[in-house]
Amino acid sequence: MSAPILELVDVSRSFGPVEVLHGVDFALRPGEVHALIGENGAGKSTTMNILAGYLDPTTGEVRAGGQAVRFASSKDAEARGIVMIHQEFNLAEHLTVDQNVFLGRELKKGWRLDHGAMRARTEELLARLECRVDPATQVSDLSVPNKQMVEIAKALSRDLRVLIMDEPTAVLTERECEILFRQIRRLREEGVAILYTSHKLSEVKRICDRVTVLRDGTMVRSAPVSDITEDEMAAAMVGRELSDLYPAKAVPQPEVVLEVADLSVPGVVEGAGLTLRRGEILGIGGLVGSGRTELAEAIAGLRRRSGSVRVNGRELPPGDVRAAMAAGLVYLTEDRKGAGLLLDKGLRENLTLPLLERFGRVLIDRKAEEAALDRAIADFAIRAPSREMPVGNLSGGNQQKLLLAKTLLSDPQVILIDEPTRGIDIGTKQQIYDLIAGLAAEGRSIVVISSEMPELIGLVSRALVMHAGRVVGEVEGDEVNEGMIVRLAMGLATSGEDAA
Amino acid sequence: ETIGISIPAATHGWAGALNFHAEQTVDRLEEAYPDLDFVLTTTSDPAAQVSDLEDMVATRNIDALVVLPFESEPLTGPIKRIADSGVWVTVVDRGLAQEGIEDLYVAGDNASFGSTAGRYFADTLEEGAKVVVMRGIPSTVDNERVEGFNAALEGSGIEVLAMDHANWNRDNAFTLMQDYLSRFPEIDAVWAADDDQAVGALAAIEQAGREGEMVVVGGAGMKEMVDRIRNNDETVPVNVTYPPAMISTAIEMTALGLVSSAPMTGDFIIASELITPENAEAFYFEDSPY
Amino acid sequence: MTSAVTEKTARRTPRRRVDLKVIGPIVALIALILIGMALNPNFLSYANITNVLARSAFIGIIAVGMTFVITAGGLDLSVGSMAAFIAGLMILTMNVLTDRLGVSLPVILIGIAVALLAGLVAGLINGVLITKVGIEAFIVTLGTMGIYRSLITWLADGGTLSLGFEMRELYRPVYYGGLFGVSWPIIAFFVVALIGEVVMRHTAFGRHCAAIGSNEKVARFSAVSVIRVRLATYALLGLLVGFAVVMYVPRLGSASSATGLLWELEAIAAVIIGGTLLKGGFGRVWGTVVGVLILSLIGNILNLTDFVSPYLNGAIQGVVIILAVVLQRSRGAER
Amino acid sequence: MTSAVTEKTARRTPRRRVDLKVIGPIVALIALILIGMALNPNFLSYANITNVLARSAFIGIIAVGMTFVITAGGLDLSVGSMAAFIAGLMILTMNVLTDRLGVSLPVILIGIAVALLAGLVAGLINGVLITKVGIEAFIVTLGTMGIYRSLITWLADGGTLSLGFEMRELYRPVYYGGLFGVSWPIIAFFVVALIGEVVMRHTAFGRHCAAIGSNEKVARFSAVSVIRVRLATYALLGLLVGFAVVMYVPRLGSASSATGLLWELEAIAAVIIGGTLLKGGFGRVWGTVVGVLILSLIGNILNLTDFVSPYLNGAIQGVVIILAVVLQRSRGAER
Ligand SMILES: Nc1ncnc2c1ncn2[C@@H]1O[C@H](COP(=O)(O)OP(=O)(O)OP(=O)(O)O)[C@@H](O)[C@H]1O
Ligand SMILES: Nc1ncnc2c1ncn2[C@@H]1O[C@H](COP(=O)(O)OP(=O)(O)OP(=O)(O)O)[C@@H](O)[C@H]1O
Ligand SMILES: O[C@@H]1[C@@H](O)[C@H](O)OC[C@H]1O
Ligand SMILES: [Mg+2]
Ligand SMILES: [Mg+2]
Repeated sequence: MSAPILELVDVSRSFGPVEVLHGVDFALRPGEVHALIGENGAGKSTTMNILAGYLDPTTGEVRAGGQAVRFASSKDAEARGIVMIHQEFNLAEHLTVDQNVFLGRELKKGWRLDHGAMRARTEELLARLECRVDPATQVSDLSVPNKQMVEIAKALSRDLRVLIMDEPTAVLTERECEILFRQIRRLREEGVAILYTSHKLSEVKRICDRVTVLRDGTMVRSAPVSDITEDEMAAAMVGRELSDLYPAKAVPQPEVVLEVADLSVPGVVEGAGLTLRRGEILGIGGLVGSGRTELAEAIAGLRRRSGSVRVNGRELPPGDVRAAMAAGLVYLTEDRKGAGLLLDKGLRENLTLPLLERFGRVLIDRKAEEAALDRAIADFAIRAPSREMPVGNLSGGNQQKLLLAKTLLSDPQVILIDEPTRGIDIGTKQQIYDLIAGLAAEGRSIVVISSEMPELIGLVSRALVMHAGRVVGEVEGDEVNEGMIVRLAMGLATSGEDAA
Repeated sequence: ETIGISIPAATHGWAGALNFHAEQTVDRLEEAYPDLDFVLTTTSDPAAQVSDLEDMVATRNIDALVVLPFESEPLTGPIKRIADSGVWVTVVDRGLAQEGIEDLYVAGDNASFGSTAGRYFADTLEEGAKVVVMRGIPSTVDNERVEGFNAALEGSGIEVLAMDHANWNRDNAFTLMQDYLSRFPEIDAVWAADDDQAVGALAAIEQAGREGEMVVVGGAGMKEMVDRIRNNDETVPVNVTYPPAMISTAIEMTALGLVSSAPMTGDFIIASELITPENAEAFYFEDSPY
Repeated sequence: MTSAVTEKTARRTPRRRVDLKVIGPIVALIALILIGMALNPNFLSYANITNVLARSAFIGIIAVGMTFVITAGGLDLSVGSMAAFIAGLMILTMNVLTDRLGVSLPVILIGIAVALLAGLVAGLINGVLITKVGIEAFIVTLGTMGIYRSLITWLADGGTLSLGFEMRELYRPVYYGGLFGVSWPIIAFFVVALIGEVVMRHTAFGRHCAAIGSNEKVARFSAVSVIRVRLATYALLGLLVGFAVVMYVPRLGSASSATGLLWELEAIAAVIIGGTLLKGGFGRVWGTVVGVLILSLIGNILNLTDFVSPYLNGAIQGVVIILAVVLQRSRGAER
Repeated sequence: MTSAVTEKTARRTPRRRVDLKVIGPIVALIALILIGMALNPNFLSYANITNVLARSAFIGIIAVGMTFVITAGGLDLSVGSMAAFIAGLMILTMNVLTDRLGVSLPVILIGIAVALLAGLVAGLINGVLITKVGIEAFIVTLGTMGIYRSLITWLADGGTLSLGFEMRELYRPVYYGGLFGVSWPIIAFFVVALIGEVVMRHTAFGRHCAAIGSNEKVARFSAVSVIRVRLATYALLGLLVGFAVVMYVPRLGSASSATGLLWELEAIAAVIIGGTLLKGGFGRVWGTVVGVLILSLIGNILNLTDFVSPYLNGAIQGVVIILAVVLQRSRGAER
């Protein structure tokens, strides 16, 4: 085994009075793909931030090439070829793709920026990632997966020796994941050390050489991937055996609660329709940019649209979120940082924001809010060092759980969930699946948009597939399988009479 | 033929009255002399005034200019160039920094504005009397007046307790007077140096219930003040003139000079007079806005 | 596991940093009061305190409204001119009415109604241009600032609009009178501030303002009517400007183009000194009150002494404003 | 399938919207020019064009610097007072030197050096307080605005500081002279604007300003020296204020407390009218130039005619400022 290129030796880290990493020892080696897994809030991101120079350890040391180092900033780390892709996007929204890729390391001709070269290099990188985004696009106009691809392109444009990726695949569809894995393999062959987190254990099994498990800030296991099964990984993370991941499939009642017909959003969705029955869990599959998010946002009154949306037979006015919410229809966004949570506010303010009128007629009843937060923390197993802390400092998964709690606070009857378990650990995933099944069992109706094929397959008995803004097919029962969905999603097949 | 008029914007009462009189006069003269055209601009700082003058020359082909310089120094050069180009120049109120540029000078006398008030205090107050002073917007006009005032008080044994700027503004004067009243248990006279300031000072004195204790002398002959004087108001015994209507005189004389070719050159100084209960009636103009 | 989590979750963030932010402006205020006491024995006199508080009321009432606008991520540069214009309108209306109704209470009441209504409408105009037409708040209110300033100059024919003498006498007590020795403007200011504080902290509206200022998209996705709340902040500010005018007119009974000059800067400064974030997302009404008092006291103290050339008053104000905020800088250069 | 996706992505930035944003201010400018031509045949005369462009130079040069500050998410309210103070300092220095060195070129050169240096230092002071001490830009520059305004009043003893008469004659050509019939301030303005445009679009500095204004954390994570770049924007602005003063002093030969009044608002308005985002992240120097010209032309056109009472000038300016931006509102109420 080659010598470690980057190591943590007995590293602990505290935020205020709370210690979140306890004496972690950890090493990365050239040409090795190393997975770091653990529950939400276990300390994965913190570990990575320390390795990449974004955080200092409270005690212990970081070693690079065997020598103790202290990175004054991420710039120091980058000078040593250590590059990190963060769990949350780090892109300047006003700038274009190529401007972001080369931010801080612009290519120049003399004193002038070399626009042509940067554009060409970006095009090349994106081509390598099979991402056909125009480098001149402003980042704010990109879809979430494309933003992630830009992040990856940005990292790849560096002189890499160590690549640290914090849940890169959480926001990618399967196709993009495959592209990423190809790049990872290529880099490994070039001798780059790769550290990688994911909550998708099958992925870890497939592409990693070694896996380290963190639990509550302590390293509990580190082994070659070949020596550990997925179930063992899950058990090590959670500290107990996990039963079957997916609950029994819901059985819908005949009554139709949501009826969408001929819905269009100019440029992104065309003539989409769907029906949803009481107690049903309906899936929507598709590739990046197929318009699933826009469809859901339009249904929920968050986008201008044409066409009709009926809840329990009553027509919803377009572009009116409150009316949708009043009718019992809510949408959980895929973009928790940009559209889901107020990162600088505490847990309580975030939880109750959509429903303040429920907490007091004129004055807000703080006690009731606290009680609601207590309930949410218990129901969704939210781990927060403090409930007053800005939620931006919560671990990614805990942010997602809080977002779920917030969306469900209004006790809705129809719930559109966009990427329900994005960034959620396997133990919690199971809880969330149980929760979704439970909601359906209570007679609520749910639409699940997911780019995780197993999730879609495991959870739903009927799924629509979108391609290029249209609903191109519907699969039911046995048809809900990977092959069928992928073929529809890629526009290679059509199915069902009611395909739009 | 065209007459350009450039005056400061109506940023406080006196300047407002100036604007009023200028507009009135223009309306009147346009009717009286159909051949005359007028261009009236108002500005709020010296640089903008220079711009206005440039525009008048470049686009309006003015034959005569009536100007109340926002400040003397910065306007001297630009006005000189206009005068040199053969345009008739009438300067109002604030003189230029160089002699002999203008054809006609119509002005109040700022030094005498200050000394008239100062002399009144020296004559009527006892030795050891205490006076507070409100100054205007920091400017040469204000400096000249205060110099005149100080000079007149010299040797009178009258004590000036404090001098602060109230910027020719009622609200500032009210606040400043409130604070003077808290600070000085004994005040015999207030030189408010401008009638807007006097209005503010009087309101503060009335609020504090210290009417009777002190006299207030403003300046420029605002209608309300003249009215109080002619009614023998104890607190407002006198005032000092500084008529904003001087702009009318200047415009009229300039117009006359243009149409009649009667030479209207020279200095036309309107001395500051003391308004007293005896002569107040002559200074009260019912229709004046000021 | 859940119980361990709850236990962890219950712990609070470290007090230290929060305290500095909270205490900053208060420390500055106390320092000013101590300086005032040291410089002049009359500083703490009933008369002086009353004067300072009463004259703070106009800016104070406006600054409370401005706190909401800024918290929701907006800005309003027009309030000073708006105040002047409304004062002019109110005086004109009352003078016309006096001719018909005589010197009577109804004239005052109608005048007050006109001021409040004009304020509300002016605020709504700003708000509609900003939220519905979608122009930057800075530009809209810079524009209306010029417009109202012009209109008052034009209404007053360049000069001063004055309330008829008898009417003024009747209306005077609204500024100079009071209850139990506390004058009306002080009472009005504190009532407005108190309501403002409660609204900001304990109502959905206040919460929504902070949410919109923090992240407009999150607010929209959380079913907050972003446009309506934003519009309401401008309308509220306009209404409060109208209310401030109702207190202002009885003081000197006049309005001119010099009325309300630079009030917008003073109000915004008070808000920021008080700890509200200029970029929005966090607002503190009581902080604004402290900010207003700090600004008033600086002027008062400078008038009560003559340490320094009066020319330098502005410099001292500038220094104190910066110092007051240095005290509360939290993350410093990190930001 | 891949091709379908690409296609959509390519379609994504609708051209129409971009164009409107770009064209908005230009349309406003052209409209003003047409109005000017219709109102007065002399509008396009050499003299008038020269006058308008030359007097735009001060605000213009400052506004170019302001574009960088705002793009990087900052603000500077002190530029007007700073200009006044620097002008005063420059005049004092030159008067003192004239006594020693006589009326000579070195005096002018030293005066210019003093102005530029003072500007740089003043800008650095703002910048250090904002970036290193970490106080809000609004507060720092509101503070220094008061400080410089006081200092010039104090330097001038409440009156006016004037350059000695002969010195003024020697220095005059810097404003009134020129090259091939184009006067120096016009040349200076366009050179500054051109350099500014190139720096904004074609250098790392410009790019970093936009990145910092867009998302400071992202910039920091991308190894951009946020503090240094921010500091540089304020220093640059200070330097340009100094440079504007170098052009200004020969025009009026004096400085007083009225010098540079409200320049900050005008400069910021020009920047925003030009399409730069007030919250930072995107800046456009040529847009600023258009903004400056629009503001200058409004004043000029109002002087070309006497349609309206001069009292209403401010109202017309306000309306035009709002209209100029209405033209470029992009996402409207959605924003
Ligand atoms: N800046 C901070 N201030 C306070 N607490 C923090 C901060 N950053 C992280 N934490 C806490 O440290 C713990 C570890 O967080 P970390 O982000 O490393 O978890 P993670 O393993 O990456 O989880 P996830 O899978 O959800 O991303 C969490 O409890 C988190 O709330
Ligand atoms: N603000 C926007 N303006 C214009 N086009 C947009 C905007 N946001 C997204 N799009 C485009 O709309 C299409 C649909 O994107 P979206 O990401 O919502 O699809 P999706 O099916 O939800 O995929 P996923 O959720 O997996 O990313 C894409 O082409 C996307 O780039
Ligand atoms: O503006 C000044 C005015 O206020 C004062 O009273 O007299 C002289 C004027 O220049
Ligand atoms: Mg994480
Ligand atoms: Mg999506």
